[in-house]
Amino acid sequence: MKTRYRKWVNLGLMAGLSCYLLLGSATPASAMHIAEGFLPVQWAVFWWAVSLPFFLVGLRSLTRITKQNPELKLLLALAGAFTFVLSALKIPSVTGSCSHPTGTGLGTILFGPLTMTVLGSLVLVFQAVLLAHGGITTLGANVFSMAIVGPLVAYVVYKTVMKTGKQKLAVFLAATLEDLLTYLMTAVQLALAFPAVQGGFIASFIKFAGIFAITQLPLAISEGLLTVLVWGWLQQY
Amino acid sequence: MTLQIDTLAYTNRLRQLPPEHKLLFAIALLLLTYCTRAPIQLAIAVWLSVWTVIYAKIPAPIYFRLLSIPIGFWLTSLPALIISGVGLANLSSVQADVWQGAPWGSYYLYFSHHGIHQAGELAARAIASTACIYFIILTVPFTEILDVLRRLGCPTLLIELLLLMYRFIFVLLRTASELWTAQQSRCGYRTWRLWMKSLGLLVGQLLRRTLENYRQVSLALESRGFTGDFRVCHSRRYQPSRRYSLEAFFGCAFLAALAGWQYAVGL
Amino acid sequence: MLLAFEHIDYTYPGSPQPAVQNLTLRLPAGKRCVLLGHNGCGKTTLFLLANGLYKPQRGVIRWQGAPLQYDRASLMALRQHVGLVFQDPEQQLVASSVEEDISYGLCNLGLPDAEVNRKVSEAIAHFNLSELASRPVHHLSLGQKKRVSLADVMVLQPKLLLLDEPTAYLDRLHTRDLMAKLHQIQAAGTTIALSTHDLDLAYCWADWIFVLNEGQLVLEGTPQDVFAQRETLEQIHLGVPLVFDVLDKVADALSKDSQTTEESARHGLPETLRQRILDSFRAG
Amino acid sequence: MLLAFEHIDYTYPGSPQPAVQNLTLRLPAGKRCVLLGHNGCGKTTLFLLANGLYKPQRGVIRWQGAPLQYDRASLMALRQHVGLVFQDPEQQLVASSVEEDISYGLCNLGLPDAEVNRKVSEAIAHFNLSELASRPVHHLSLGQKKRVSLADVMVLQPKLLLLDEPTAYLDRLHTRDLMAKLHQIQAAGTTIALSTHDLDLAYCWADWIFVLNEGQLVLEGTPQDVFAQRETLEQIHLGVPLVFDVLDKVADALSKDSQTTEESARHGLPETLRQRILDSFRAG
Repeated sequence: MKTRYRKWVNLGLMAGLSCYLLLGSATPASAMHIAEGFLPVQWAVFWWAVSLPFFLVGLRSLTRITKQNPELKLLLALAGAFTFVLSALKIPSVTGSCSHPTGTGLGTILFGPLTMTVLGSLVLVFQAVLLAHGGITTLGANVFSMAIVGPLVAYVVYKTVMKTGKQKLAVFLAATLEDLLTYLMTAVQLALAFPAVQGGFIASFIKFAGIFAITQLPLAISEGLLTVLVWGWLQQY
Repeated sequence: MTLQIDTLAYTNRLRQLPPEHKLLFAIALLLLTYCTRAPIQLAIAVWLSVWTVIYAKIPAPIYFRLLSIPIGFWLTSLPALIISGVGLANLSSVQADVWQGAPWGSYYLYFSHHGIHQAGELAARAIASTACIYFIILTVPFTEILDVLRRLGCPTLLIELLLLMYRFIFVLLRTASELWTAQQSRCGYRTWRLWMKSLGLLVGQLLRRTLENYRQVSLALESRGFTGDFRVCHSRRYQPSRRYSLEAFFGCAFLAALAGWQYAVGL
Repeated sequence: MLLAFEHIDYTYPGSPQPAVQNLTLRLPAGKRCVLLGHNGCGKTTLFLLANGLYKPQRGVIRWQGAPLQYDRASLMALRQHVGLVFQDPEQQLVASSVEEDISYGLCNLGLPDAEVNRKVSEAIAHFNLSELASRPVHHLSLGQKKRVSLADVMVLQPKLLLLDEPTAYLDRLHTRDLMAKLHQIQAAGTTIALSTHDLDLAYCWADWIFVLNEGQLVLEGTPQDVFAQRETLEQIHLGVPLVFDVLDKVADALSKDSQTTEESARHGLPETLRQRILDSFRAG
Repeated sequence: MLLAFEHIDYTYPGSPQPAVQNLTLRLPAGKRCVLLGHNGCGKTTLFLLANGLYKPQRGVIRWQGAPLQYDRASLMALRQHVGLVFQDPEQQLVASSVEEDISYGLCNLGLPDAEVNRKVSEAIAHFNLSELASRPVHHLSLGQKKRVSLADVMVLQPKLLLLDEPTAYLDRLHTRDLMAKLHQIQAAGTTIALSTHDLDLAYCWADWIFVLNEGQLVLEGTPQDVFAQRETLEQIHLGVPLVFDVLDKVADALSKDSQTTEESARHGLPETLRQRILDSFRAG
């Protein structure tokens, strides 16, 4: 009786795993966006509360700039639309599967981190509304990882490595590390919301980060390379 | 290139309802989702799916394909939620939480009761709240959401940026998809290397066009008397429907009462 | 004179040669004017100058006799009187729905909402856009976008309407509709100037033609007079409208044809007949 | 038959009506084919289908008798044989310099660098692009861009060359150059099919004309046969080439003109003469 039960469990596990791999590989596109309804209410509110000040500071500084030069609004909107379209392109990851770049790395190098916080947040709104990636309750958390941490990392890395004069390396590292830190941040957010019974936040973080590493690590390298290619093109132009 | 969700938002059967009604309805249900537990959440998901698929006539295959996005995310995070590991020495401390498990080196890996319970709860909440958001994005065009935000007194710059971005997204998306098609026709994207090279060219061109567009559009705006603000007007020609309002109102009231009863009896 | 350019020079920053050079050109009121020339001959620059979007490096532009002022208030006033429809409607349409886009120019004038809405709905009715009114701009076809961009400008009731290559990429059906609409607008009292390199269109529609080449005015006059200057037009590789070509071939063939009578053989095609045929194409 | 469409249906995602509906059309080898129709009649869709960029929802497309396969390798092979020049060169030109852009397709085939360079410099010489070779693409004029986009595709030596509205928006000089180049390409053994809504162009250049309307084939045949169907063409608002119009008017005028002789009055314009004039335009 016991062995029979085991067999069923094993069979179920196998079926579950193949189903998991099938569906999981089909939708890595939005793996970076925490989906709608995923965060418990207290965490959803918490991340909104954390992100909002950053966003408002960014918006205020942009308001000030655009008061002096209203035409900049056009440029900002175009930059935002550009980032959105970038994130809707299909990029092959080195493992062969396809995903979407975040575009934040390139955006930050081109437009600066504070601007990117505002534009990145708006891009996330459009991704939620036009592509159904991410969501409104989880917008705060996504904004924090993708439009605050991401650009900040990209900016710091770019500025630091640029001091050595290796421009291509700076661009590559900025885009790659931005991607990696963004997904680690997502893992942190999920681990905080769902700590393990045994081992708590740390154990949970290792599990989430491990899972996302499968899809995100190759993607981060691809995005880094792509950003270098685009950068090379721009230099030529 | 068009975005399917955007196109549906303009062509669905509930388009003529006032956007405030639809937004209020979906937000009320979203709040309710967050205050209740699985059974009511699932009821909300089913009821809203009926609204979206049957009343708004959103094609079911599209709707369910969209639903696979949160489900995919849920599946991706599932192992992290339900599988736990513990040192063999500490096995006794988690004995109550173990459903099935096996030793692995000096560790013991197991399916956690708590985790499975949590994953189940999460699935119900995610599906219900996704249904709420999908109802909004599939039946309310973005321009109308923007109009509501405008009247709620959102910061002007935010509204203006959203308005312009929305327009430019489609301009640039078209450019990108045209370039993509032309590259395909010249055998691009064949291997990983060529894919990266082609994509690099595409993004570079896209950026150049974006800047060119900026120059041209700013001339056109000047010529139309740009004052520094982007203000537009539109007449409101919505037709509220008593039948839908009644269903929404009584449905919400019933679900809220159910939730209240659940709390009262302490389920 | 409604609008006059006097000895205008304009060179784009960073460009080695001038886009417009010592150009003197007067747009008469109430006429259907056509600026004819190759791509890059300075037509677009001229329109941007006329709208006060560029400032000439030399020379004066006069609107109803008074030289243009380049302060904000004067420019606003000028742009209310001089409407400009750009070649690519993608660049002109900024709002997301047709109705909102038409309202944009009116909102810029600071009119109250009620009046804006009234004017917008008039324009929508006038340009047959009722079906499209609440549609997003990105769902329209090129012909529809062109129609919206014309409505955008006409809703401000300009005295002079400038159109940069209005028929570019349009097919014959849409071109005909557009030209009919322009006829109607002109009949209602708006002066129109459009640029094109379509000789047949210019011949069919214009009252007065300006031929530009490399930033300079080469010829001006009535279509009949301008297209009589075959040699000049061939020199700048512009040629003459196809109707002229066909008629010349007919005359040629008739005069060679031994079967026809003495008279035909002498004249090829009688002048009065030729005129009558040419005129018959001017109606449309 | 080089390429055959059999009962093809194609509807764009999200669009209420089909772009191409139950279309059967065969492109004969070695001919100069023209697809004629308004904007939105399905011409572009047809070309994208022919290039394997879209997959028909119903029906079969055959290349030299064999149905198209949609796996990666077959598509690559197909696209080497069927070259597609897009309407807007802006859509096609991706690299930053002319030379690089011409090499893009060759590099994608995985040819060795030496061969790529050899072929590119041949193409540059052949298309008179030597002066432009190292110029950035965005500094070229429209006519030059069109020439580059043609070279882009011809460098792959396709058997069938598809051109989507190649003369759209070109001025007359550039149109003439382009058509001369196409004559040359066809003479060298490449079958050409181009789409246009320019009736005069179709009449001058085509061996075989297909008339499309609302995604369906309305007429096909030699230019003489097709344009004899005046009524059908008027019904779909396409009309006939200007030459036909002018000749009809001439005949009309001649027969009404009391000054002319008996014979002219009876016949208007003698049939042989009419034919001769019509043919004189076909030379190109």
